[in-house]
Order: sequence, then C-alpha cells, then structure tokens
Amino acid sequence: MTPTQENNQEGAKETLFEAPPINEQERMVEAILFATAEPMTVKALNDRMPFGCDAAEALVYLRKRYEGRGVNVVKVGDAWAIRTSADLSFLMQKEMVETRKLSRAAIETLAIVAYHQPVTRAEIEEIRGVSVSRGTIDQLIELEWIRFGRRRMSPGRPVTFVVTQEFLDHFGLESARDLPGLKELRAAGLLESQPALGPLSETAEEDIEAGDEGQSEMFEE
Amino acid sequence: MTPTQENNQEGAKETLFEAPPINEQERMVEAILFATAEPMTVKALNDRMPFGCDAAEALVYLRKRYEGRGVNVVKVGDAWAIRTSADLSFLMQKEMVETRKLSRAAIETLAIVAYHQPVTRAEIEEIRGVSVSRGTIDQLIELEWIRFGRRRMSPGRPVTFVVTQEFLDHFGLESARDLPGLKELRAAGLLESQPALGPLSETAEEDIEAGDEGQSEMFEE
Amino acid sequence: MTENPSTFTQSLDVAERLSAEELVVDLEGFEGPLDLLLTLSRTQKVDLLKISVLKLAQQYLAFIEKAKELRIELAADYLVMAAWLAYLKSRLLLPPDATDEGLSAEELAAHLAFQLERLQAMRNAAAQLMARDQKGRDFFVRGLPEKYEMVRRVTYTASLLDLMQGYARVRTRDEFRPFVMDRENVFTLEEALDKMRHLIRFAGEWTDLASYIPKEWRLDPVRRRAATAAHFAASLELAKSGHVELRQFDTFGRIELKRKTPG
Repeated sequence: MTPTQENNQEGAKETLFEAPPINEQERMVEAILFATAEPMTVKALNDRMPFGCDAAEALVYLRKRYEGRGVNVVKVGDAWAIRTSADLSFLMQKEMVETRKLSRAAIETLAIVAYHQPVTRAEIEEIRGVSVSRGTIDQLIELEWIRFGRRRMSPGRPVTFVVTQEFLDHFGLESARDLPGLKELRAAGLLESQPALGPLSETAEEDIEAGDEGQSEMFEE
Repeated sequence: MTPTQENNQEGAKETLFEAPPINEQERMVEAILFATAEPMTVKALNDRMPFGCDAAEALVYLRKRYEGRGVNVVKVGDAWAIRTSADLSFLMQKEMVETRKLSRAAIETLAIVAYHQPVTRAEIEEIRGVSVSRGTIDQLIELEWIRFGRRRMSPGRPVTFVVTQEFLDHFGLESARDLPGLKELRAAGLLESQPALGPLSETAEEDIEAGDEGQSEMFEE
Repeated sequence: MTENPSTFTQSLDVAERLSAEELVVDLEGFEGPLDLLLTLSRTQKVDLLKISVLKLAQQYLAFIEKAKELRIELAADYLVMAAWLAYLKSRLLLPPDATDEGLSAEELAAHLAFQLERLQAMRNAAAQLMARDQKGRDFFVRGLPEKYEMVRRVTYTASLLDLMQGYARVRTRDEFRPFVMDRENVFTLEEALDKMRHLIRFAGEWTDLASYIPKEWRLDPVRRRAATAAHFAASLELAKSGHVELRQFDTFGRIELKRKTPG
C-alpha cells in the first residue's frame, strides 16, 4: 500500500464525520432563515446545522445569490434575515387615495383665517356665529393650510391662526392679500346684496363689534 | 432622422405604458411569495403587481430558479407558495407545530372526503359502516381541511364535503388529483358510489329505486 | 360460497376461536360492525375479493354469540348486522329461488365483500396520506411574514371658489341667497292663472283646488306651499273675473271650485 493510498483511505474515513458540502450548507441556511420567526445569528445557525458546518461561509454564498433578487439576505444587528428588497416595498402595501371635499365648516373656518389672519379661535366663532370644533382646526392644521401665528397681546394671550405657504400654493395665491374682496365677490355674482362690511378690515375686533353679521348662521346644516 | 431612429423613439414612448421586464416581474413575485405564509393565486399576484404584469409567466421562471434550493416554489391548487424543502425538516425542530393527534375516525373521514369528494355525510357513513360523529366533522372543518361543497341535487338536497386549499397545502399536494393511489383506486372501481345494499343502510331498497344513495342526510340542520 | 355447511363449525379452529374471544374483550375498539367484519376477515388470509362471505358470516355470528354469553352489551347495529348475516347465510345455503325478483344472495355477498374492500382501501389511503410530508412537520412556511397593508389616504380638496363662497356665506346674512334656488321653488300667480284658465273649462263639477297643483309641486313642503298660494290667488282672480265659483265648508277646510255657467 502506497502512502498516497493510505492518505486517501484516511480521507474517506474522515468524510463520515465531515460537514455537508458548502452548497448543501447554503440550502440549510436558506431554509432556516426562511422559516424562522426571528433573525438568526451565525452561532444560532451553526447550532442548528450538522456538526462541522460553517454558517458564516454559507451566508457569504447565500447573500451573493440573493443580490438583486426580490428578497435579500440582510444583517439585522448581529443576526441575519431574509427581507423584501427595499425597491419592492411598494408591493407590500396598497395605497388607496380618496378625495373628499372639505366640509362646509372647514371651508368657512379656513376662509375666515385667510381673510382675517391673524385670528383667534374666539374670533372665528364670533364671525361664524357657531362654535368651531377642535376637529376642524386640527384638520386644517394637518392639511398644512393653517398654522399657529403669534399669541395675541391681550388677556389670556390667545393663540392666533394664519394661513400657510402651502395654502397659498394650493389656491394659487401670491399672498393672502390677493384674496378677492366682497366687492369682487359681488361682482362675480357670489353675493346678491349689500354686505355690512368690507372683508379686509384690519382688525377682527372691529369687524365683530361693528358688523356682527356673522352671528346667525343661517346656512348651517 | 432615419427610420430606425424614429422607431426607437416610438419604442421609448411605448415603454412608459409597458409592463416591467419579465425578470423584474419575477423579482416581484418572489418578494410577494416570500412575504406571506399563505398560498397566493395568480390573480391575487397580478392584482398586486403593476398593470400589465403576467405573474403566471414569472412563476415559471421563479419555480425553475428555486429547484433544488433550500426553499421551493410549490403549487397548491390554483395558488402558489414558497415552502422549505422537505429534506431539511431535521433543521426545523423549533418551527415544528405540535398537532393534535387525530382519531382514526377523523383520519378515515378525511381520506374518504379527499378521495370521494364531493361526498355526503350519508356516503361517508356508508363507506365506514358506522355513523360519523358531529365532532369528527367539526374537527376537520376547524383544521380547515374540509369544507362544505355544493348541495347534492337529490331528494333532501344533502350538503357535501370537499377538501380545501389548506388541505392541499398541508399535505404538499398540487391538486386533489395527485392524491396517492387515486388512479389505482379508481381503476379498481373502489371510488364509484354504489347503491347501498347492506343492513346498515337504513333505506336501502328505496335508495336503489330512486337510483341515489344519499337519501338519509343526518347532518342536515 | 360453495362450502358445505357441516364443515363450518370445524373450520373455526381453536386459534380463530381464541382470537374471537380476544375480540370480544376489545369490542370497544371497533368502529362498528363493518370494522369488526374487516378484522375477522383477516383470519381468512385471502384477498378481500376472494373472501368467503359465508365463512365470514359464520365467524361474525359466532362472535356475537360469544359476546352474548359474556353478557356484553352489543350496540344495535352489531345485532342488525348479525340478523342480516344470518339471513344472508341461509340464503347462500339454500338453492336459489327462481321466483325471487330481488338481488341474489351472491350479489348481496359480493356487495359486502366490495364494502369491506373499499373500507380497507380507504384505510390504506388514509395511512398513505398521513405518511406524506406535512406542513409544520416536514416542510415549513415563511416564519417572518410581512403584512400586506391597505393604506387609506384621504385628501381633502377645496377650490378658491369654495373658499370665496364660504366667506361670502359667513359675511352676509340672508342677503346672500342663491338666486337660482329661490326661482326653483316659486310658483308665480301668472303661471297658476295661465294653467287654471285652461283647466277650468273641464271643471263642471265642484273640484278640490289642491287637485290643480301639478304633481311635481306636491311632495316638497316648500314647493307645495308656494304652489298652493299661487293657485289660491289665481282662483280668487278667476272668481273675481266671474269665471269660477268658490266654496269652503269650514275654516281651513278644502277649497273647491267650479266653472261658473254663463247666465
């Protein structure tokens, strides 16, 4: 028996205790990462795989195999997981956009802010003649059409509301001053008869004291 | 401009409305199937993919890609899923789901439904020679392995039972046609419903005259 | 099915009888008479299709007898099966009755053999099914499924016109009234008069004033009021000009009108 043969025989004996070929190990890592409910560390992978396996090496191959695929092998902390490729995340959710018309209360509130800014909530209520719900203000803030302005230097230091740049963009206005006045509204046929006051009087307080015509909200539904 | 250039331009314009290339579609199907534990129908896949995609074609490529891998693309009824390769089950001790041991009655009833579907309760009882307890049916329904099929168009309009997609998924079957030994059983005439003649069929004579064996439907609510 | 009846008792050898006794003790384990028959048939060690139903009937009846001796309560279906098998046995032993129109004993026996074979086949199928790779035991689903989310996003819209109308609404009181709306709900005297002039020619009898109001003006209260007023005013005009007579029997009662006959 030549030494070579001897070596071969020894080699054959060893294979009984040898780790599976690397591509088999790669399959194993793939199956485990697919089925586990949490990311797996290399150690945890090795603990599960047959004796002698090298999960770290198998991971290198697996990672390469999934490069550019719909899912990728990614490192999460010191553990590994299979995750949806970032560019395909849109497949995991469906966005349904629903367009709704703003409620009458919201439009009126918005209009008052636009014409009277900066305006307090109490003033808005005075002008509309009905209380303004918290939800209406919140909705307009969320739409980024109004925002908080400076606090009024009057007792209680109430917050004021002003319209935003977003509002101007949406309604195609250069500034809130470009809003058509009541005269123009009338000319446009939006108003039928004489109003008591101009819309752009400088201070809201005056409007309320003098005009007071927003009190009875006849069109409120 | 040469005609070729013109064509190119036209081609470029069209791509704006064209489906993504097939390898992109394959990635998408891959991502969607990886993300879910439930089998997905081709229709459900198409619904989630961009307009113009052909999930069925992408699936052909994807299935081939995962042949021999640690996870495989499998067909379940008219749906598709990714499942770990069965030869790697030894790695999955942790993922194993402890299933309640089914009674002999439940296992036999399940087999009868699978091989004889759609089958009425009376037919199951005729085959087993014993009444089927409500609990047995309930257990199989709860496991989502059987469900109600269409009512039989025979007197009393008895309900029938059929196996579910979950049944196919659980037992790794592409369809009910792939049940083991189905062909042989059919060839041996053992799946034909024969008129009941024995002493345990309550209304044997009438049944024969009426030419139908589903008369006594005890499960009718 | 050609066995000699006299050989039956002997054919139940000691081993069989012993096994039958064991069966008696284990009766609880059987799922009905068919199951018992299937178990008994195994002692014949032949293909189920070639089974001797006569012999099987004999075995079954012997088993039932034994159970009775041991005062084991038998479920009714075991007894029904015993009675049927006793009948079948006698039929199989007697020469066939040519006048009998029913199924022959051989046909009944063949069907029982079929039932046994089918039950056995289903048991084998069940075993094969359960031996398959199973989900959650041999193969596994995705452990980290991702949620498919339906994101509902609501966008609100309003135009500059909405805004201006809203403001106009707030800044004006009843002065601001949609012009068109009013028009829609006004039934003018002229219209009523015009219409009634044509209709009263046919009003030879007393008729309710309300019946002159067009259908589409009757449902909505606002419109009905407007139309009623217009028609009432018109009827006064017509009475004044001498075209109709009016009458009302009590306050708020219905108003009736009639064409005034000339002269």
